[in-house]
Amino acid sequence: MTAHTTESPIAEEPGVIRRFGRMLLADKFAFCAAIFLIVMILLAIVGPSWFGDIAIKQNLRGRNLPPFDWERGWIWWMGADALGRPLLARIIVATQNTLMVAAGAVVISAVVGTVLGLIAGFSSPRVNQVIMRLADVIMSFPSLLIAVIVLYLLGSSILNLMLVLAITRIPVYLRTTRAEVLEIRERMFVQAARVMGASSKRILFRHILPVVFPTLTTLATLDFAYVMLAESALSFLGIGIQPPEITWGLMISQGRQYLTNAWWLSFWPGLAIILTTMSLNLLSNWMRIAFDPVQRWRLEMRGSTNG
Amino acid sequence: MADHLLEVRNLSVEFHTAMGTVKAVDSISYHVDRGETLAILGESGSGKSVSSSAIMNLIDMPPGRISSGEILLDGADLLRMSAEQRRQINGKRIAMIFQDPLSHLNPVYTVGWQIRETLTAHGKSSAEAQTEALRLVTRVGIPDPEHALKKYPHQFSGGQRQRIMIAMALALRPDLLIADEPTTALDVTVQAEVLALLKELQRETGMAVIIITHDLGVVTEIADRVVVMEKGALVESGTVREVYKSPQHPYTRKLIAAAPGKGEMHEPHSKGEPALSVRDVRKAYGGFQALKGISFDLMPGETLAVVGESGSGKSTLARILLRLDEPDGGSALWKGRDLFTLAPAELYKLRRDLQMVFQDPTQSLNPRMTVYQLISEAWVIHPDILPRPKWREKVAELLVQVGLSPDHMKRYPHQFSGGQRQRIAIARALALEPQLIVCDEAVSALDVSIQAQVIALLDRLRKEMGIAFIFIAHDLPVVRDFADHVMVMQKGEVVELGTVREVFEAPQQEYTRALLAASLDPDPDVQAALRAARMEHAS
Amino acid sequence: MLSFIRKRAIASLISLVGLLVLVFFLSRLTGDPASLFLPVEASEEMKAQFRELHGLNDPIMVQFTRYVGDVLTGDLGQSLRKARPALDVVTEAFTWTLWLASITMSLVAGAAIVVGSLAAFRAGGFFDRLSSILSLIGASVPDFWLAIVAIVIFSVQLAWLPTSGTGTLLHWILPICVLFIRPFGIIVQVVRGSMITALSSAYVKTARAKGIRSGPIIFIHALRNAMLPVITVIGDQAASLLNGAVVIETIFGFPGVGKLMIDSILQRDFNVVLAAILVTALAIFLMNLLIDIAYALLDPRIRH
Amino acid sequence: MRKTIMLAALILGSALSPAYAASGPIKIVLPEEADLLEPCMATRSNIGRVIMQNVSETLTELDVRGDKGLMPRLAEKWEQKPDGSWRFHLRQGVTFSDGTAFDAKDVKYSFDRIMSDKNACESRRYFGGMTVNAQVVDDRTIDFNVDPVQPILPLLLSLVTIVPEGTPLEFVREPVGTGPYKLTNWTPGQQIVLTARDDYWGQKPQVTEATYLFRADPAVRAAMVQTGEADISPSISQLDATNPATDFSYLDSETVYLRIDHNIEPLNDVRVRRALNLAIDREAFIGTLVPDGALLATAIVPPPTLGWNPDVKVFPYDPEGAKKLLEEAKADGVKVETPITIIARTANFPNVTEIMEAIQSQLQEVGFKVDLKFVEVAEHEGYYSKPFKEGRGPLLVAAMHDNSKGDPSFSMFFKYASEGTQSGFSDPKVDDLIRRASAAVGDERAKLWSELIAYLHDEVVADVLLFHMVGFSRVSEKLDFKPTMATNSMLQLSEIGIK
Repeated sequence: MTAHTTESPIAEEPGVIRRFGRMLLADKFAFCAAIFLIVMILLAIVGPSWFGDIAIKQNLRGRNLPPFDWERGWIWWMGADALGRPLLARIIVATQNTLMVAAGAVVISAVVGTVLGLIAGFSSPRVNQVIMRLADVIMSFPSLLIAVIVLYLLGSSILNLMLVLAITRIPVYLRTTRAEVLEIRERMFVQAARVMGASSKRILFRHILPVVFPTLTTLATLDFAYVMLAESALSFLGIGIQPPEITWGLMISQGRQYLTNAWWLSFWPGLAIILTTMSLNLLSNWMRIAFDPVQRWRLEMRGSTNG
Repeated sequence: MADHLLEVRNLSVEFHTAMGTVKAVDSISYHVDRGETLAILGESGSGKSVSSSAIMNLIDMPPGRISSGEILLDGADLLRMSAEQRRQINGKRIAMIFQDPLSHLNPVYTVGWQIRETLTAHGKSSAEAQTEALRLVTRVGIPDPEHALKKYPHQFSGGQRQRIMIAMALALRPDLLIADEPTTALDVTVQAEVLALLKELQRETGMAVIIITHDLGVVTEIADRVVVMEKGALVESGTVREVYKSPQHPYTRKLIAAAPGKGEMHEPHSKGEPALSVRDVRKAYGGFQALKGISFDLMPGETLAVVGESGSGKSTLARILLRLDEPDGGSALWKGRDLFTLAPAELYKLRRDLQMVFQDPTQSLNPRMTVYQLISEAWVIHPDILPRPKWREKVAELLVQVGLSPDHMKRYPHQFSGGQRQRIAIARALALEPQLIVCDEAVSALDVSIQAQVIALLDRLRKEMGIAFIFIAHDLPVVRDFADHVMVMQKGEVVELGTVREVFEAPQQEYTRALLAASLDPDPDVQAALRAARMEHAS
Repeated sequence: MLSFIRKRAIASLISLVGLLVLVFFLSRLTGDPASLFLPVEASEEMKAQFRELHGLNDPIMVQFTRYVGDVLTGDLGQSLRKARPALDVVTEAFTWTLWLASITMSLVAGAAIVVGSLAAFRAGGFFDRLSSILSLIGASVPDFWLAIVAIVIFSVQLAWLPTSGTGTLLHWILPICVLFIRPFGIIVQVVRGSMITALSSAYVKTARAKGIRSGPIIFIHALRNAMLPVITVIGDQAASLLNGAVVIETIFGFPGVGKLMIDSILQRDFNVVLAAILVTALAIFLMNLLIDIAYALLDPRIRH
Repeated sequence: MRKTIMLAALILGSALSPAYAASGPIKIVLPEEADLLEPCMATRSNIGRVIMQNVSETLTELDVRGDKGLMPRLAEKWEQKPDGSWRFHLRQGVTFSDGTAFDAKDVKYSFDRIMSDKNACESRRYFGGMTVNAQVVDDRTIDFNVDPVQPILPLLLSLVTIVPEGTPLEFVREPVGTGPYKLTNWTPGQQIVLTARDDYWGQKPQVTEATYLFRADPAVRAAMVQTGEADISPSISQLDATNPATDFSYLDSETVYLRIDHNIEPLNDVRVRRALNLAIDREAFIGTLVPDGALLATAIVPPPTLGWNPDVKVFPYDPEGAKKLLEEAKADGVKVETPITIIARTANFPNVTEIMEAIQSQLQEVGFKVDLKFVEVAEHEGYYSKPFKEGRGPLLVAAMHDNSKGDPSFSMFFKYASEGTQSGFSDPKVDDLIRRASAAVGDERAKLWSELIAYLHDEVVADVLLFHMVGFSRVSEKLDFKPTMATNSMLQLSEIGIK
């Protein structure tokens, strides 16, 4: 038996990308969600450069233009805002900031919270205590005060806003991770790894983290929506992202006052948030199955019968 | 045929899974009469519990579907009744007890409440229910019954919980009791007691009993007739004696042959230095003394069986020897070095010599790693054993060694059966080329036929590679064909330590004798003798 | 139990002290309350005098020692802007928040448990899908948007309910309804998940074998077992309500602690901010204690 | 200009009192609750709207509905003595709501109280740089010696509320005054109730009781009047002002402008400042982002103010001219490409974000590099007032200034004098004009202010003046009330009629 012969069956198996692609096709909802999110990400990348100019081109005489006016160019189909700028273009341009702030905040809080949670769950009671008290402090620290402090001391910027939103969400990940670690560290396969002489680091990152990971992904997708809304509420209170930067949350907040006479100003960005949130949820449900070897067959089976 | 209490005719049950429709039972028929005990014998996956679930209306539909057949209770077809009619039969005319009473009793209500609920759900007043519950609990032999009714399931021992389950099931004097693996998780001595209780109650009430089990010993102990199931089909039926003495179907023959405790016993003769020398190991959890000074020696290449019931401290001993727990005192010299005082770096090197195989391979294999990753992890942790390019080859070799195929290495643990998983766990232990493997109940969760295969595998490894084993079990027959020495433990102490022949043929201690007597033998004649010994013991 | 409470109290006290110290120093880095209290035209002398009056001219450590001393004697200081004790201001507002939070949470918990349980009982069914889509949408709608739409529809167009304020019981309906939606969406999902686990557990099988009806199986056998994770989430959600529902309070003119907090933060009324944090943190601590007691009541295994 | 005339007509019309009047309680919904109801803080709008002239009265009162100028209130008449000091003759038979009688000692006490160091009374700021000495002559006569001589002292005294002698020097929460109403209920966070006094010295108002409610959201405030939950909402959003029967616009004395920091290149160049002004299409805002009725500003004070200069013309919208000026400046080595930052305050006035975004884009049109930064109130204050931060870049601070007091002196010193806290430059001629105008009286005073306004606008190009804003109020149809320029800071219940 040589290395060569044992390698050969691997080549026959479809590549990871194709396998996941097939699994994605198996779940129609998740597939649509993925398409939607990919479009959103593409818009986030190219949006500001393609539509950046038209999105800030003001026309005070064409204010609050209603949507569904097919006579005009497609960019006007969603109507125009209070400065006569096409809403469609603005939503596209805002995608970048919105997704960046939300993703940034979620990633920062998830990474920091998870690492702290892993440490808290796996180290001495004293360290655990310190970290948990820290979580308590952050938890009861009024998030608006954090916002005011950070934005006052560091200035208002996308990055700092990300930071503010991230800080407030750290305890969520921290507590979840810690609780899971406390449970998982007692599982047999962790004991088995210890018997083999695995280091704490290896046990944490190779054995415990992958098991916690699905829970964290679910949490993160839910948080994504939460962060977008929190960002919107900060704008409402006047300490969030500020024009001329735009996000969907800010657009809703700005459109609020036109609710009775130009509903579309806040409706479209609201719809964008809802669709993104729902797509993320659907995709995270799919991911939970697709990344779990025990569950994966559900998708692979469906995929093969379809294909 | 209407005079049978219960008759199952041509019952087929399917389950819709994403893999297509699976026939869980395929056109099976059996019957049971009043006062009679029918055993349904089968291994995991045989579909032995499905028909009883169908009787109790416990199959979730979908995904399940009863595709054909009828279930006649006194001639009336249960499958044609309304849900409400069936609800009124459940508990009242047909009752059921389960394996693992801890999870089958609602943890948040008192046992008294749960027994009373059975009564009140079928129309008894709560005052009646209260006196009846007290009577039942007294009957099944729970000490201090008044007080016991106010306690919660977790406050009882395993045997007591199963007695409570029985009390609850028999509350309304059902015509039929279905017992699904009622003694599987129990200690052998407790198992014998619970089976005896069931028999007594059956005599008292004249009810019919269907007992579902994988254990031929249980069948022999309690049943009048037996049906054997394999892969959803009923392959053999007859009286217990008929089936044991002249099995017709090859599967039945295989099952009977796999029963442990029939081969040659080992005759250890190794002299010289012990590989492992354990002295006076002590461990306490809070006020509870788990180990009260354990000492033994283990020669290289030999197998020491550690046998004891739950709470005997046998698993604690295993954990401490592998430093998963820290001992309170004592020493364990491995090749002259005390395992208990090693610094982490030295311990890390020594891990290669000492490996462990756990009870439940489903738990001990990380579900998110492939077989290749699981086995090669040993070399990630100890990189000096094997250079990376050779890993694939070596994993394949190990898989072959434990009786699996090299192309299994890309799969995940859940894609294997229980026995195969335990083989993977053994292969993983072998990857470090250890000199001692501690097996903590490594075969207890496996079907009998698989048990025999795994033990044979371990025995072969011992012979071929000279690995020493500490083999922990709660049951004596399992270790008989495999061990060189046997150490019997009870409540954290060594009760008896001797060669396998000494312990089995001339047990010195009362406890050892009780354990031997409590184990159930599939042979009706042997079993009758054992039962006599038990009676004698009890009196 | 008592030693448990003591342990929890000490842990919370440590967190609380840490929190207050942090807030004390950080908030003083964010600007001068004098220039906010006085008009922009006020002279430097007036500002200095305002600071002098409130001891803001002293070195920060002196201010801190003084504050600690005052707090230890039970004095949380005066509001810089309202010329009355900060604690009075806060307790007044907090009473409203407490009512709003407890009424809302009771309704949310009750409704979420029923809806979540029913969704779990027929998991994958129409009701299940409908409830999860609706709760997802509900959780993705900004609350200020919802609040204004609700006022426009129910108060202005239909004239069923008052727009805002606190006079009668009717005034509570809109704020509670708007506040209801997000925690409801979250808790329904948790109830559903937890109930699915509970309903597939072994003791439910036993209950079915005993011939117990579906109603008691869901709401007596399964629900009590499913409540532990639910209670944790209810606690988290209640805690965030106790911190005040800024947006709702702002729109509905509801005099709660959230609006007080944001106003005090923006106006740098430090004593009120600190007092508000103290009061809400204490309330949250007490609530967590209640939750722990609820755990013990629900699950005897925790009790023993 | 025509708008001004129409406005004046409106004001005149409303001054006619109705022939027959009912009486009863009303409800008023305001955007923001008062932190405290301290009389000496009544010049702050959220306090003044509740208590000014309702609970606490002043010696004099500025006529904001007609053109009667300064009218007597607690003082019946006053005159300037030859030495420049002022003598006030007080009304008799006036009692405070606590029953004590009003006399000259109360006036002196009130004045001394705002000067006390035991409190931070806001009205003190109007007496900055003066030494005022109040001397009680007799019970109904009081003299004020002011150094330097203060020609507008009677106007300043329209800002000093009178409290009874013995009122604590520290801030009080329950004001006692001589006004037609007294405070009868204050439930913080919910409502303030004023009830008409039976023993008021003057004419009995029609409103017997006023309940003040507080709602932050303008749409909610408008809805409350519509649903009958409130009778008056003095400030609603332009967007909600859709019903001509109940919704009125009024010039509200707020002036929006961009304060230019002349100290930093390229804003130190007058051509650049002029270019800024020419680049903005002010007309385009009116009727779009800024409500119809708003006026284009040529001074920091609104037209009815003394010395407002009708000859100063609004900068035309001339992007080409702006570009040319920029090129000239650039040719002279001015770094016109340095990014300029507009600092604006969130929610400072309606549509502030849209207006600032539009201005940013118009400035960019002509070649400026402009960043826009929105900050919250505390940070804004840091940019707006001195001391300015070291190392700052070129800044335009968007701000709103309120002067409904009829005299530019309340604005000019702070905004334009070298020592003014919000002044972005230093010009000796401006300083001189302010000093002389402040000391002058009558036509001379008006002429000097006019000169200053023209100089600031045309020569210095001190700032980018934008609009005199209009506010919108919604008044229930059962009430007879027209808001005035002063409504932002004062809402006299006695002026409200019930139909």
